[in-house]
Amino acid sequence: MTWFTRRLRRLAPQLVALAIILGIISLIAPGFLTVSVQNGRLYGSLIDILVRAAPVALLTVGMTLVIATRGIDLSIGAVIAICGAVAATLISDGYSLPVVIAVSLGVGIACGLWNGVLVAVLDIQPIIATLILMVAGRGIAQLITEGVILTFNDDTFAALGSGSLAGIPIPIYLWVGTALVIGLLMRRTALGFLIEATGINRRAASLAGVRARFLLFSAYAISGLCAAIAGMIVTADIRGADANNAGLWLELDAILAVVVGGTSLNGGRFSITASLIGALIIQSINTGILVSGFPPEFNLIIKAGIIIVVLTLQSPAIMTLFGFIKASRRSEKLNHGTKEATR
Amino acid sequence: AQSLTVGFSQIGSESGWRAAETTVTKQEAEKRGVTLKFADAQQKQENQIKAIRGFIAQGVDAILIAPVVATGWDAVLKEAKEENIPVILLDREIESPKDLYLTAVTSDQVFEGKVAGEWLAKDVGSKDCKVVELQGTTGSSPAINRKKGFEEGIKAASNIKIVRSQTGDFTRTKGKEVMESFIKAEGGGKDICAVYAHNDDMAVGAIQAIKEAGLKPGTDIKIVSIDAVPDIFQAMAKGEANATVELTPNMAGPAFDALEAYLKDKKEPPKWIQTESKLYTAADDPMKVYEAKKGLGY
Amino acid sequence: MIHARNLPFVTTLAIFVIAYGLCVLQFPNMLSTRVIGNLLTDNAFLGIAAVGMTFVILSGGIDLSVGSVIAFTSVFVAVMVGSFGVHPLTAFLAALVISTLFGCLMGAMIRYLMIPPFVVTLAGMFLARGAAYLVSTQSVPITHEFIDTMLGFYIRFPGGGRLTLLAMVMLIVFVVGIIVASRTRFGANVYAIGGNIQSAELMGVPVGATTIRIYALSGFLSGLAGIVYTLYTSSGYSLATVGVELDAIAAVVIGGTLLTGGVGLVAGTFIGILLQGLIQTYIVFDGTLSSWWTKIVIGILLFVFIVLQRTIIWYSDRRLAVRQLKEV
Amino acid sequence: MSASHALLEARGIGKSFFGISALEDVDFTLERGEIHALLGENGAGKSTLIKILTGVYRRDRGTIYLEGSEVSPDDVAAAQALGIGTVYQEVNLLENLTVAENLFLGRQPRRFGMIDRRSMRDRSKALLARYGLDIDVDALLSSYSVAIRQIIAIARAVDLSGKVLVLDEPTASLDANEVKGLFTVLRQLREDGVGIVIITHFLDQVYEIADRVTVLRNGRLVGSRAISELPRLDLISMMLGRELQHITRDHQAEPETIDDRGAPSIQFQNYGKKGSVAPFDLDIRPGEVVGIAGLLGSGRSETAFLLFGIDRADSGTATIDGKDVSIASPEAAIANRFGFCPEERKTDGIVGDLSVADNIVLALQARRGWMRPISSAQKRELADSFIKSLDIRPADRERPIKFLSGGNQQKAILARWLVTEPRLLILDEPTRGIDIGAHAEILKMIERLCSEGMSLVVISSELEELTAVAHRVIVLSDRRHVAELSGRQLTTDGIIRAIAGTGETEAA
Ligand SMILES: Nc1ncnc2c1ncn2[C@@H]1O[C@H](COP(=O)(O)OP(=O)(O)OP(=O)(O)O)[C@@H](O)[C@H]1O
Ligand SMILES: Nc1ncnc2c1ncn2[C@@H]1O[C@H](COP(=O)(O)OP(=O)(O)OP(=O)(O)O)[C@@H](O)[C@H]1O
Ligand SMILES: [Mg+2]
Ligand SMILES: [Mg+2]
Repeated sequence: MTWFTRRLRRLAPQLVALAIILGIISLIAPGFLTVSVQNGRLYGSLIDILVRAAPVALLTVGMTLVIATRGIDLSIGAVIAICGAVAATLISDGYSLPVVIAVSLGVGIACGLWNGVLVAVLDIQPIIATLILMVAGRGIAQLITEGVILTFNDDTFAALGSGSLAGIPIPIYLWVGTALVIGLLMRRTALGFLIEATGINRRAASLAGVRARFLLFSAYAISGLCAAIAGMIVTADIRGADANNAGLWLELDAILAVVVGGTSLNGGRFSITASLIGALIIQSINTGILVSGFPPEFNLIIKAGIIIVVLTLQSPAIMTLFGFIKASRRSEKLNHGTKEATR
Repeated sequence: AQSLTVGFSQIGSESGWRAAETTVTKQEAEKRGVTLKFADAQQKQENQIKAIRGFIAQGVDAILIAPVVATGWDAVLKEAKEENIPVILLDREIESPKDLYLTAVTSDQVFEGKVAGEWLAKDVGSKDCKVVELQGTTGSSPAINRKKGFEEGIKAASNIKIVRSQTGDFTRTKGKEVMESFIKAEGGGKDICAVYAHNDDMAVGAIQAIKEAGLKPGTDIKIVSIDAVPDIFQAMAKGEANATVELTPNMAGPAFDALEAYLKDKKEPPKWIQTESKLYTAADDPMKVYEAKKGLGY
Repeated sequence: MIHARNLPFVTTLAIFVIAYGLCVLQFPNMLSTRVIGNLLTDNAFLGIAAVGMTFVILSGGIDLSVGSVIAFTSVFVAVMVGSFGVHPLTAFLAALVISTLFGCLMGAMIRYLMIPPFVVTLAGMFLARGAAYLVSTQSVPITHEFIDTMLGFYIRFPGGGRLTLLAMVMLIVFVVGIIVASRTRFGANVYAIGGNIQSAELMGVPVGATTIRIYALSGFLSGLAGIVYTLYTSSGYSLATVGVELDAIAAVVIGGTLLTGGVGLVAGTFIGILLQGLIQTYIVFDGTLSSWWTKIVIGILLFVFIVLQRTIIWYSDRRLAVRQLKEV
Repeated sequence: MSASHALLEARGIGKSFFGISALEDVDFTLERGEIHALLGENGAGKSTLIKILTGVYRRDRGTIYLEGSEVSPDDVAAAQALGIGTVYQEVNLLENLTVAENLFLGRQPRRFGMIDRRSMRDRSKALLARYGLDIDVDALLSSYSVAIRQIIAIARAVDLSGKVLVLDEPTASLDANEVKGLFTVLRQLREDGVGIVIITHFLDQVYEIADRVTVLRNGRLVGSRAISELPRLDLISMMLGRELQHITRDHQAEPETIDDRGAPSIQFQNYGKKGSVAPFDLDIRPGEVVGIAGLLGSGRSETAFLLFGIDRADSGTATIDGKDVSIASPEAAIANRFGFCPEERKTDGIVGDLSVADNIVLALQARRGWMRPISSAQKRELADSFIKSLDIRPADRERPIKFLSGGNQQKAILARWLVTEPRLLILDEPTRGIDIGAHAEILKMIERLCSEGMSLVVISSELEELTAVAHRVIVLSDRRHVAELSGRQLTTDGIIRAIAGTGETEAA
């Protein structure tokens, strides 16, 4: 089996799900699929999806790695708020763009490293370790903005959120670019492989000389970095830092995206591409609901419904049914950790 | 008289307006030499109830509540009454027996919506007008009441129709995202004539969305919203917003007055002290209002 | 000698006692029976939900739907009683049935579709919240003499504190929970599955049935918590109890239960609940913290407790290990 | 029940995983009061057959009869209800439960519906007493050694097997006495008419206890014979489908004294850790095999943990080629070109979801660091060459290692270290669960490796194995090195005497 077909096989469920969802929406909301050019900028609901997906897509990249290490990062929503606040403050204090960006990214990485310390050194369970920053983080962000929505008028920075280059909105460059860089970093070096090994069996990996701590650190740091970029996009988008609402509950969407992408929460084998498609699926649902014109009371129940269907269709059980008619469900069950969907 | 200790259970700091209310309340308390015990409930009723119980246990002289929701206060208010600690409600009424609290200092949310609606009706006159509505958080009482009020306001004008209505969760981000999709859904926004946002933050988001779609907010699409936070006045000055209905953040002032009067010589205040819902338009020198307001910690 | 297994519990208990002592030193009022009564009443619904969460986490799973299910139950009951004039007891019963079935369903998906609990229950969280909106977006007050009598029933402590019915319900749930976890085959199976699901299956544990029962139990208790919450606020509101699942998880973990499953005590969760309640009470008594400092302080205290716990456990683990090796 | 029927009978059992056949048309018959050995190479399908008979896997084809009536247990609980008790190959107990809870999981004694802990404790003690085991049954299982866990698992299975008892490599981590204890229990059960299936790679044990043997090869039935009419060599060729050539070192031919064997290249001086192993001296020369013998729990693994930096030594020094080195972590050890095959394959060895190839290159990749990835071509080539040279089956480098049979996993872990070309390789129970064919191959390989100048430390409970391959044997007892044997002294009963503390023990 060639590399390409294997990739395709791996991504098929996600791609199909995405296609179906887009199809359904375009039935409900005609003109949903049309993409035009308005004042030198691609324009249309599909573009909106790609732009609006930026924050969750970025979070998804980091979350994929964290989950691959058998961890989870609940703090990234708060990290978005923190980095947004930092960026907004610096901008309104008149610092130059490079400084602002550098500092914000630095802060994001620092947040990630903090989580890394709790998880890798103090050995605190990831979900609770990151819960700490999730709770405190918004406080810190508000401390920075002193509780107000910190607005600024700096068009160069605002461009990160709403500008466009060669007709394509800048957020799209940012998340695609980040994903590419990190994806290559994972697969062109041995990082990805070692992270997977650590996630599957940390003790065995360390006995084979894998530096599990370093890997955990880098995973959480990258997660923080991605959150920082997302934070800047969100802030630039509304030309203001809304410490209380920026990235609120976004971590859940990110986790959902990763799982829809078929990476198991038990750690191990991961695919950033698949996770990103998962993110697009989530965002398509959100945007679709908006254009479809249902009353807001229905938003959640529709979202839940679709997600459940998608998850069911690509659940290991169903996959086995389709993929390996011969395979025995019992052996499946026994090797509970196994992720047919990911192979 | 030795200084009062007053507990203040605030909902949270979810919006600029909320932050301002907190600041003003603290300022008012300071002015009067009242020691204020502040508790932030992070948008959770259970936390507010815990806070109130906490205040009672400390034996404060009075309690201010900005209730997150209209229902479910009877039990804890009874406890306060038994300890005869007077309770004053800020910016929201509740569905409890009136004898459980001293008074409620609130605006009339339905009325706010009505003012906005009537302004729009007057402004567009007789020509047809498709309105898109940015609701507050689904189920929150301002969202419900401001929707109700606006619909009342435009009832008379059959030419005005609400064609789309989605929640923007009172936030700029969602306001912008929702507006974008409205524009797409309504043929590039050309046939939208006005946006009604349940708060200014969402309106600000919507304004950006409209600009990015290559339309002129304030002229191509009218913007009417509620709260009167500073940023909307900046927009108004630029002619990007048309009207906003003020919800004053100073609820504490009247509350403290009533309280002091009551404690001094048992003077029962009226059950409802209504704050005025003033309509601002481009006519009222937005920049001046902006300067006046931006100090208040919005 | 403290049994290795109870160590985290004892640790947490010690930490709680010390923390409470410190609080009292600063605010003598905090010793009042009133505060203690409040601690129990105000956290009743959270405590009940946390018991269910404990079982789920002990089995190596997690249930994020708790908060939404509480909200749904409260709205459901409120509408049944408030709008349709159904008798509260009937409404309660219906609510419990629904929430339990909901739990069963999630359990079945987890077991037979092999979708990880985190995700299934996350979807469940959206679903329940959405369902609550459908029932009613507005907050619905309840007034019913039966409910008033229930609320009217409490035991007064000297000093103004009171042990309300809600608090009693929570205490009962905890007692039952402790017994079920430590003294029944179901409880043993929960620990077994949490320890290692493959081994449990090879040792003949009915994994499927147990998994479904676990989530059914969690659903049931969430429902009960919802009812308690409804009584607590004598109303139903679809926006209520957002994020309560995280409070519950935190309480369970602070109580010394491992999220990886198989290790922990229901009693520990009780302390976890009290600890969180204590933090909030302290912040209210202090009354000077701004909105954001409130969040930060909560985070810091969480951090301090967890680190303290880890260090103590780590230290005494080593002592235990060394002793064992010596014994050989 | 009519005695005319066999106790347990399986006809035409077939099973395949993801299209790869693991069992084809296998018949198996177990009589009452018979001890039936199920033999075969690694990957032959023994465990799979067991798992099918006991309802863990669902068979693709075939029928199972218990006492003449067809049965189809579709999970372990059902099999237990039928009176079939099993100890699976990977000792499956729960470390987070106490010994008593493990023994009675699912069948706890109850009073008024509540678990009766006291009677559970008492019955547990009584149960373990049969195996001469007197331990705190309320302590967590995790606090006991592999060996003790094995016995507990057996005790549990025996206790709940009314009719049939199945043991998949029960003696893998037991020492001679414990095996003897186990066998007396088995004989007792045989008297009581219980049918016993036992899987093992120790042929001596087969001839000691079994009445019949059934042999599988590559998932097919080779034959089923009474042990009495089956000479050892025939049995071996039945299993392997070929002859086997043995190797043993002739110690008589070796030099008396160890001095004239070239200077030691790796030295540990009064190396130790409190609560783990008492300080010891250990010199290892290039091309030398140092064996470590001792009873279970004597601290052999601990010694290995120390040498490999898993446990930090708190006393003593390590020198390599005369230079002092600090071996504070596995990375440090690996940087010094050490390697370590752990005893507990499942938890410490394999990375289950990764492919065989990935598992083989893991250590090498770790040593090269994340910046210098091994190209997939390189990986493929390395993996294939070792799959071939170690005869890992199935020879499919992409298959997740957790789907390999126990023995083949062990070979893969060995390969993981061989690719790093270590100067010192530490093997903790290297041949545990390895079939005689592979056993011989591994011993051969040890030979070859040290002839190529690699030093080895081999921990083993099989004294024959040690005497066969080791130049010197360190004997441990109670976590201290009590003796060092070499040359003529290096015989099995020499070691036994040293362990027993009699015999002339000389410090190294
Ligand atoms: N769960 C599974 N999924 C896929 N393949 C499996 C599974 N279990 C076993 N196999 C394959 O079935 C074949 C037989 O394995 P089995 O464990 O029965 O061998 P075995 O005789 O027990 O060997 P050993 O003596 O090493 O234990 C092997 O090729 C193995 O790779
Ligand atoms: N992998 C391990 N990790 C931690 N502790 C272990 C491990 N293996 C054994 N122990 C502990 O060390 C003690 C000694 O048992 P251990 O197995 O190490 O002795 P041993 O001489 O290596 O015997 P064997 O290796 O044959 O089991 C046991 O009580 C056990 O608790
Ligand atoms: Mg086997
Ligand atoms: Mg050992």
